[in-house]
Amino acid sequence: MKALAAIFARELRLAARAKAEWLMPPLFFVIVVTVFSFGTRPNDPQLAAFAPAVLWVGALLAALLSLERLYRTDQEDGTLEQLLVSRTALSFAVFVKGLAHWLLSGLPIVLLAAPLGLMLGLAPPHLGPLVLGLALGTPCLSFIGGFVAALTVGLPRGGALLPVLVLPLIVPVVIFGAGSVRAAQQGLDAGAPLYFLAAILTLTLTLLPWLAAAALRNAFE
Amino acid sequence: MSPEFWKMGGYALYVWGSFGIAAGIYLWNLIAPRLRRRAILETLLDDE
Amino acid sequence: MPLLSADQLTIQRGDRALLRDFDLRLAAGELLHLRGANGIGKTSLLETLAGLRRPAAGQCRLADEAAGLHWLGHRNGLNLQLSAIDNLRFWCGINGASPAGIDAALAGVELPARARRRACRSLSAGQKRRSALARLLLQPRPVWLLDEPLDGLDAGGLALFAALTQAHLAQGGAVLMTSHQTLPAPLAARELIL
Amino acid sequence: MNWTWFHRLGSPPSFYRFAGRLAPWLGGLGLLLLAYGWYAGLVLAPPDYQQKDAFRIIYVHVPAAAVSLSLYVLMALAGAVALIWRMKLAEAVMVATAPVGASFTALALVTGMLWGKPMWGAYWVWDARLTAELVLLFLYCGVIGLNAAFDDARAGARACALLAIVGLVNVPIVHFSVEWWNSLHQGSTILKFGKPAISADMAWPLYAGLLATYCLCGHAILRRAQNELLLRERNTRWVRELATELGGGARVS
Repeated sequence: MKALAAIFARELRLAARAKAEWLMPPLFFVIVVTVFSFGTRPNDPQLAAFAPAVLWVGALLAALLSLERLYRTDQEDGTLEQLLVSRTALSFAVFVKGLAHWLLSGLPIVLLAAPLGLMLGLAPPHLGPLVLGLALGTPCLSFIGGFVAALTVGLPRGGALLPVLVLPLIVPVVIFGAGSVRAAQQGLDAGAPLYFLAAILTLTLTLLPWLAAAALRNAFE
Repeated sequence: MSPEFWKMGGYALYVWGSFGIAAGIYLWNLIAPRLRRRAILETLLDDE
Repeated sequence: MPLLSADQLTIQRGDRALLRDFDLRLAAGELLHLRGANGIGKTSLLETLAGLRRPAAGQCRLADEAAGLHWLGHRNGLNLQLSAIDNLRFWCGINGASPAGIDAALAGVELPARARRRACRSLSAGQKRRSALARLLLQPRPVWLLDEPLDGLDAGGLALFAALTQAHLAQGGAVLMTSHQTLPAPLAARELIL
Repeated sequence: MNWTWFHRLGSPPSFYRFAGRLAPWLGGLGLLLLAYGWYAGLVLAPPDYQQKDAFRIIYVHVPAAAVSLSLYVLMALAGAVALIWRMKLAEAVMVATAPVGASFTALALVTGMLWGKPMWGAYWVWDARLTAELVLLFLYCGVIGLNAAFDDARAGARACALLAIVGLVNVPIVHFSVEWWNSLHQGSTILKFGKPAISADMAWPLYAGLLATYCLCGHAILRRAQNELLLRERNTRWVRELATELGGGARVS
């Protein structure tokens, strides 16, 4: 357990040291959403209909930004090989790193979603499913993205491959996430898709760290 | 074949298009391994 | 009972067999110097012994699995954004050692106090190598596997390395190392040519 | 149940010879069945009372769609075997299956679109099956792309195995989420495309086409697996002998 606390503390210290690294994704999220509004007529009523899609794709792109460096620096400076030698449970280490990544890049997006939703013309009652959906969805982005980052950690051109590999795995998350807001907009029950999203989240949290650990070990051989 | 047959009830483009592309893909799956095999054998012989 | 033993190891890179049916015994108090041309497979052998790489055949065993081993590769295992102290505190957390020994370890490798607090990216190669060597002192482990540990060390560093190694051997530890330089004076090593 | 045949088959040289003997038969049988299937489908089968002759696209679309999914399952299973037992043969089969599966997924998509135009009036309708097929194509491209990015074939195969397994878990989730997403879409398609009532003489060409496609996929996978084995075992004696014996003339053995 102390080992996991050590990893977590290090991630936070690293973030504190290199502030730009984790301030960039939320900033990017805001910019993407704002640029979308420039794409349509000023206060276009249509924008509210597209708000869920815009916000969710923005969250996905913001998460992808910081995923590439998740394991690359550790691999390059030798920390990864020391972790492998130290026999700490790698899957727990991966879980903690995923959690740290979510805290630093996923959580700010969840907090920013409500104001941005209003900016896009979302009606206040629809903000609930939006924020709850993102709260359940962004950890999936971090862990599924983390798994793919572990798969491509050793590759020189891995960076370009990461989004392509993440996309198909993320489709259900985006469908249920954006879908719950759209269901709310159509007066349907927004709860059902959120339950599916929660199911995907539990599957992701339990299955992927173990597979990501295997991927990290494999990337080293 | 009667000219009527080729028109496929007005859907000639779609039916013959589908079968044409399908033939292409089946052929590719038959030929591509052979070409790759020849390329591999050449690299193996160069290594000799 | 050898501290580390390997039987019929076969190590492959891609589909090329680097080593075939390789046996090794590392006894307590022994310093083994692995020599061989570049690309012969020295690093791969060390990585396999350290458990980082799975051998194609054969297996290696540690006398005391619980104690584990120290591995020092070409890469120092230091995050360049953090200071030497932060890095070592992290490794104490991972290995379950008490952080109290950090200053003593850094003093042991003669890293100036000011340098201990600066981010590692601003340290010289030799200072980074010394900080990496300090990690070995944090927690006593019988077997040391060192890949080119002398890289970047100046004369003082070499003497320091000799002293640390002799102290470790005196306490019944064992060291298996590779180096293209000749070992510093007092060290007497059994040579093993690959 | 002695496992010797499994281990014997597992050794690359014997699998290579086994594939060399089986592949031509599969290829020949496949082509014959395909010829019958397409001929019967295009000429013998009566036009559908609703869709007239456009329904004949079923004879290429359905086999491709069926094969696209089963090859993904085969690829993921081969990947799992490669991961657990570190069998070179399983890695070769997995890497061999990816491009074949991807090509038939693409075929299923294109024929689906060509079928959609006359039936639904638009090339691309976000129909649940077509969308799931599209995501499946992305999964295939991901595996092929990942394998191409690795220099070391064995590490690459294991990474692809992991991705294929996660992808396999993802396929049913995608199918379900796309179904749900489609149901949420109020105005559903103009003509909900149901399974046409197939009379016997319409069905035979379909079964023939299906079997033909499986045989031809088997042929392509065995041939590609041979290629992968040649690459992975290029430093072994049996491959050197084979290469010199063939003298690079690529006479198919």
